[in-house]
Amino acid sequence: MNVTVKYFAVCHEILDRSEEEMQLPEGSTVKTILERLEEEWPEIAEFYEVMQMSVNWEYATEHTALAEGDEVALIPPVTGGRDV
Amino acid sequence: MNVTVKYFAVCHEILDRSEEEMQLPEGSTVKTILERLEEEWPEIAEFYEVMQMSVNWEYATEHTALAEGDEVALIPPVTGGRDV
Amino acid sequence: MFKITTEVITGAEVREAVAAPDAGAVVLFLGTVRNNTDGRPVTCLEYEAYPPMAEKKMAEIAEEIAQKWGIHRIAMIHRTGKLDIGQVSVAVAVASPHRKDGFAACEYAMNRLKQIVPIWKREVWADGEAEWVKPDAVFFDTPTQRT
Amino acid sequence: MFKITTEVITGAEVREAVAAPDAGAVVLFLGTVRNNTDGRPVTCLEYEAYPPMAEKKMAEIAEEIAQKWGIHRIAMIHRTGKLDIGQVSVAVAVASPHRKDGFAACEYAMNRLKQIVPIWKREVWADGEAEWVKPDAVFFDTPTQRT
Repeated sequence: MNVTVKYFAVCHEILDRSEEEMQLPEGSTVKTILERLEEEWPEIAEFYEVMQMSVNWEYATEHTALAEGDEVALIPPVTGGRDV
Repeated sequence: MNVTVKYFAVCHEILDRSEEEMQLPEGSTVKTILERLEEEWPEIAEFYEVMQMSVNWEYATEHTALAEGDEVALIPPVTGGRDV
Repeated sequence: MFKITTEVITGAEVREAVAAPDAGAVVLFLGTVRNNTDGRPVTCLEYEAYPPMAEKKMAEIAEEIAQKWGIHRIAMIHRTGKLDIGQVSVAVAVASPHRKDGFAACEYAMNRLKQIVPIWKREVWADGEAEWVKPDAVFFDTPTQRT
Repeated sequence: MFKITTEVITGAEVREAVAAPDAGAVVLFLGTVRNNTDGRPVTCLEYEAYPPMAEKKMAEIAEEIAQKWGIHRIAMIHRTGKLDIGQVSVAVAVASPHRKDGFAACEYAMNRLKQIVPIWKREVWADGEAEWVKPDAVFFDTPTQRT
């Protein structure tokens, strides 16, 4: 199946691209994408614990199953916390 | 001594004037004014308990002493309480 | 800026008065004329103020806020005269480095304004009656229209 | 109105979006770009968003507010791109019959917006460095300027 993966802010910088198409085997989950990214850029793994993922504009976990045409995004920590 | 007395809102309506000059004996207090108004319009006394007075733009009591040129005002309940 | 005015209030005047490069949060409150009070249709409101005392009391509220929160950028304006439905009667703006304090200070300013600033509201009902409003009750009824 | 925009935000757009004849209280929050963060001079900020998800999450926050306070008039807008000192990055307006609920709901909206709406801030320091901000710490440093 084909999914679109989007990268924002620091992820955009680390990976040097804002989005890409990925072809994944049937039965893939968000974790499949994370593992693939880790192969390319091992240090990204250390950011996974503070990062969130979304599937089709909704927060997801690494166990969330993917389907053809899904839009997945890596969501670095949002600007919150820091008070305006 | 001469003082200016101002009437707002419901007091303005009751007394049918927005302000007046009053000539008062030395040693007068805010109470002197209240008593004089009560002579003219006895029913105003029933509003005294919910009304405040000011002397020279500061909240005062009926015991506040007056001096030549003071500006006294009867302050009916302000719009508060009623939430906007 | 602490002001009683007969001019239209937009909110921009108080916001501009508090703008500062080190203040990341601006909380603005606008009180507008509602078309009803407790369900009874209102045609318009009339506000009367004791301007010099009102402005002095507004400045005192700002001083209280400076003491409580260390916030020094606050502006308050209240309109008097006849106001139509939807028009702004009062605007308060607070600029602060952090938003939590800004919200608290702006709400405090409005609460205090309602308590100590000599401004009176007269409701003109759709049925032609009109009355001065007092806390939690109508202070006095009069069917006659003041001029 | 729940919107991510690259246009200048004035606050008027959110205020107009919530105006209603039965809402006597409008609470408006404006977040503006500060000239410093914890004392370190800032030249400008850059905001990036994931617009469709951000707008969806804003609408969810409005739904939470409707549940909690019965308030249905709320608008949120966040700007993206490069913003100069003093410019508005975010505006939230809440109109309600009573001001207490309006203040609570507007503050809640801002807190939730900071928690769940995917928007990122990059601080460009006066010394030429720039960094993406994360909660309570700088997430990642990079001296290079993104284009």
